[in-house]
Amino acid sequence: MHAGIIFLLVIVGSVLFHIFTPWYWTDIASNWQGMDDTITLTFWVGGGVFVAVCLFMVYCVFRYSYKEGRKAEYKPEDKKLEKILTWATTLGVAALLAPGLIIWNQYVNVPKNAIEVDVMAWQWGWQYRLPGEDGKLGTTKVTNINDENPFGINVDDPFGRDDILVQSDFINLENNKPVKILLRSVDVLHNWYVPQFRSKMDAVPGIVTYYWFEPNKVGEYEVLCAEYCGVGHYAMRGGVEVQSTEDYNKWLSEQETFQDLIAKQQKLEFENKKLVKNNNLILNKDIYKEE
Amino acid sequence: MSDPKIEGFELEKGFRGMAKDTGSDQTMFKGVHWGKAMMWIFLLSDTFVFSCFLIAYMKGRASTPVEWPNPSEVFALDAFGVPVPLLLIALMTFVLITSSGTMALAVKYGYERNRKMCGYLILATALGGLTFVGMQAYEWSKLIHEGVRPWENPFGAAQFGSFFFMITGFHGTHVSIGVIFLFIYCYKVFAGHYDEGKRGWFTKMRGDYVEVEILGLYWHFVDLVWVFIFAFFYLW
Amino acid sequence: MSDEYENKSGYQAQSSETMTGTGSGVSPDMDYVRPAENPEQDLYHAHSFIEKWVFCQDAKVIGVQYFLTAVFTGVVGLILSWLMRLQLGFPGLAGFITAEHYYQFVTMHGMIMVVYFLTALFLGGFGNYLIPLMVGARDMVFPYVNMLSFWMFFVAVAVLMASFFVPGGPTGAGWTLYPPQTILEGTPGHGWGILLMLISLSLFVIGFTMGGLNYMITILQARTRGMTLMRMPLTVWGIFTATVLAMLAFPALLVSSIMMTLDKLLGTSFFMPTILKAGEVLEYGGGSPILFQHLFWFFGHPEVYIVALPAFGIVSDLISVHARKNIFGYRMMVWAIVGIGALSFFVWAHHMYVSGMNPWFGFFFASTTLIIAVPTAMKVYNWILTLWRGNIRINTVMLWCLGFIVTFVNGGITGIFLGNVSVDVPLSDTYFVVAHFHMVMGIAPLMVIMGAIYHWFPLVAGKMLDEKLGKWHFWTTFLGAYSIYFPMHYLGFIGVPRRYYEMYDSPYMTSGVGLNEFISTAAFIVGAAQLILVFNIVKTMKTGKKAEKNPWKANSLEWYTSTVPPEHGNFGERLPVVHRWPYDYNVPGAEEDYLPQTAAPSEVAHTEVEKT
Amino acid sequence: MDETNKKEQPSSTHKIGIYLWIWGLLFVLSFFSYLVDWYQFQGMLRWSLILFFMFLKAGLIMAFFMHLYWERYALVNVLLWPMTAIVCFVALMVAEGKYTLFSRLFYFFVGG
Repeated sequence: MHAGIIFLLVIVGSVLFHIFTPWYWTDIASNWQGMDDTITLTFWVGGGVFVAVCLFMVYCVFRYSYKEGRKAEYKPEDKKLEKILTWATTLGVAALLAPGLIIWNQYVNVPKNAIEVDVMAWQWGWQYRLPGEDGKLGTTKVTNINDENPFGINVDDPFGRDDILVQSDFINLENNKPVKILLRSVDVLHNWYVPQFRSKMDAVPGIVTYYWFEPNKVGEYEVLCAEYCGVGHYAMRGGVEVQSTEDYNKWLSEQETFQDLIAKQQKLEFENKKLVKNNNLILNKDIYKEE
Repeated sequence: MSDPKIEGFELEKGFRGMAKDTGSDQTMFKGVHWGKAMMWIFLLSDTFVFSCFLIAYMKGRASTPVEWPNPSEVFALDAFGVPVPLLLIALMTFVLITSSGTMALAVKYGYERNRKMCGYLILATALGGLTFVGMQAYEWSKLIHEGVRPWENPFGAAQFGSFFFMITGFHGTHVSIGVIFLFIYCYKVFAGHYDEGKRGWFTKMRGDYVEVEILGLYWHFVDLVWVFIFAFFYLW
Repeated sequence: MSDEYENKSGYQAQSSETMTGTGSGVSPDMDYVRPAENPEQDLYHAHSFIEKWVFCQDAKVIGVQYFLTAVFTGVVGLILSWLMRLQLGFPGLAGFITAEHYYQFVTMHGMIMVVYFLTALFLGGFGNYLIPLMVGARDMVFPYVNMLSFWMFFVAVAVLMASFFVPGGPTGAGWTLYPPQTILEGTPGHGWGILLMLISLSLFVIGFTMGGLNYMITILQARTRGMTLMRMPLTVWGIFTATVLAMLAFPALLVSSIMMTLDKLLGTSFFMPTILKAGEVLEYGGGSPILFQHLFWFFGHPEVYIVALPAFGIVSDLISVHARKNIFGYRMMVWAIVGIGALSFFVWAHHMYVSGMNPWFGFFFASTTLIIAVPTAMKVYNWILTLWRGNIRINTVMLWCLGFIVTFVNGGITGIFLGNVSVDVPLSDTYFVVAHFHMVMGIAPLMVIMGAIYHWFPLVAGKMLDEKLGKWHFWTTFLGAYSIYFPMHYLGFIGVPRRYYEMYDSPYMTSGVGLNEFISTAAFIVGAAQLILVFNIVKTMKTGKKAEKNPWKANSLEWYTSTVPPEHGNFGERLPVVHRWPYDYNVPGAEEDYLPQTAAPSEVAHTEVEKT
Repeated sequence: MDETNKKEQPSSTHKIGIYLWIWGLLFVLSFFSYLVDWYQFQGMLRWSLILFFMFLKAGLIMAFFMHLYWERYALVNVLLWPMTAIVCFVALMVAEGKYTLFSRLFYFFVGG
């Protein structure tokens, strides 16, 4: 008898836990409300089945626990009942699957006006690249990456010249504007994941993967790596700030482009050379003096 | 083989027979020796091994932007001063099919309890297998000499060498194991172990000519795999 | 040599006899069972201690050997999980758990529990012990190969354990061993550790293939007279289907292990693209990490069912015996097992929805995955319908079964979340996943294992385990485990990613700290509670009640052996002849509330038996 | 008791002719598939020819050398149905391979 009561308490406790839990999902800050809704739907249907099945089990424990001499029913099969249950389950499952597939269809089809953001991951950090005025990102190559070209951009690619480079693990996004995240990794698997945006995808070395979302709440969010990437996995954090259009544009204009970077480096190089020349001159003068 | 006779059980043909066999007691594969059934299931499992290798190869080759070496040129061999594409491979195929044929005949003679024919044919099969392994060793050394390594090759995509050595190596291992067993079985046939039902050294099971068929299944399987490797690796 | 085979007390060759049982007043024709197809199997009887207990060819001893070895690895896995929970619940408390160590614990815990503990325990342990007994065979069909299978497994375990002691320690790549990080610097144990892991896995596969061939052929080709496939206990069906899956899925693991070993040792680039590490380009290029994931999950998903299907089968038998009622919808149960097994080869990439594979695969795999939910749900319905209108003994065994139903339904339903592609996106790689698979393929099968131990202990050891201790064991384990994994789902909702050594002060986790401490505490208690079982076994072996023959009044053949515990050869002189399915409980008109599978039709002509 | 004595030998073995026929056929088919390379057929023609000869050869070996043609359907079906899993795997990996190649050509220059 006590067994039935404890099982009953477990079921009731589970339901109460779900209702009163202080731990539930972090507030959503993107367009993927549909995912949350499907989860809620699955929760209702699945939770209902769970409660029903377990309550029925508890009922059986109460009602049919062992009595000497009681005859159990002898009925090997009940075709009709089995058929009803099969079809009911199939329908239920189909009802859960349909919204899932519809939302997946939205997830893999990126809106035309989405801004591409190249997220580059390595052990253990992030950096970002935005398209410049031409609205297109240049092609890249891992072997091109060096101190002068931290993103490995193809120097001959005209689209790459005006790319905006954000050499920091913190990036800003424009509110209410769809973003296509293009993920790239130079070493191992990573995953650019912001719980509030609900969406994620692995960054796989050797290919470029993508997903999209539309942030719809201004604020700062933490970026987590969601695919195990070695011993520093847990420390591979970043940040994202969703801003209003004005703030975003202001921020954008302060960022340097690939062209700027090259120019800066050329200038640096030039100045280095000049410095050496001057030094030599000074040195020479000194030598003259001594003579 | 042809349908066995089972006391008190009438065998039917086709899918009806399948349903009846499956629904019957004691055995599902009527008249199939335990060892033979085991070999078949093992080969099924091994098929999945080779399939996974070939699928990996296909995926690797399909997704490389670097040019894949042309097997027709890589595996060409000079015959009388003229490069003949895939000459060695054609010879290897020829040898392996020959050995497969002799094995099939060995099984047949085994069941007819023709000890001599069976023994000689197994010996021929073993020698064929040995020739095959030898030719493969030659092919490997030739490619290694030309600079092909598991991690690189002078002709193009590095994966070419990786997959080539891995898949032919794995197949070659199968052939080598088969050759060893062929020699053992050849000895056992000639020594008459299968005629008198002598117990095996390892498993202590009684000898029977069905073991020749079991080994035959393995050997044909090795040939079968080669058919696929030939098509996908050398002709693609 | 031949004297070793002298048939013990001269077993009767089955084929000489065609008739069994002579019913009173009923025509004996109705009991006719056709003669045996298989000749009497010769058995190699042991002559020395070593042959009897070490290099033994008796499937029952091999089963116990498998069982004990698997339990040993399981204990190692349990201790690792304690260490992990110590770090997660109380970070910094145990200073020796560095991030490297933590990831090594995670990896070894996962691999040990899934492959070396659960797979070996269900198939190697229960499979070896029960298959020959339940189908009415003298032994496995190839006892020698069976012995090799165990020793190969033993070597695999030894190699795995050796990796704890090599330089760099065991691999810390996560049990999925995803390249490229698995074999690169930055992952603990990327040198010796991963090599030993791959070697150990390959040995395991080879060893398992030998055992699996035995299980399959024994079930297909060595059943006793009258034992049709549709009269086999569901335990055998579960183990059989799981074995088929293993034979077809382990090749993918073998292949991926071999390829990764080559990547590591020879520098091939099967799974390795161009990689920039610490400013240097490594000598890899052109490979595809996702290919590994496909191969791995082509093994990995069937592997889930390799663990689950035997549990399904065993629990069906336990429920039926202890509810004193026939299993409801036997045929449906069988087809569900077979259907789940077949479908499991078409769903693997639902582990990879966010892996960056071709996004269009999502539609295909979500559909196939959710189709599996239907046969699985049917099994659940049939279990509870078996309880319905039964006469349920609420003993320890039944409690474990009820615990299984609760945890399995819970875990199965969270599976619908994760299988449904777009719902999986926010939840994948979070603690929701961890909670889900622990509930459904950790705790639920464990409940079945425990129930099976209490159920079959009288058969194996000849003594009854203590009921009172058993109930304490059950309630601490069940309530503890449930309170570990049920709340853990909610950590996943918050968005806490899995495989995090530490969350720092991340805003997602500040609210979950208390929860984590609670979960850890529960985990320590549940782990320690297993000592109750150890104590129970020790106590029972010393002072326990001697088990009578067939103490549970069950129908299946393993309880109808010549002696308890069964001797080598299982059934004495004559193999049993089977006339019915093993679930005839409470048949109207029968004197007892059970009818053994061997009861001949003429003996039960006066009852209302429906199903044979 | 005694396996060897009890075991029934197959009542009839096959005529040697059938083996020789298949043997010859295998040589001819191998020669044909070799010719596919010799004449350097390309594109779909090459593929279909390769696959055609391959499956024909594999089928002949399995059916006659491995005696599957004479085996009972129960065994044949058990052996052939699992191949659907392989076929599914192959089909999906073709799609995956193409997707990877597309990604590499589109986003990287000269491969990844």
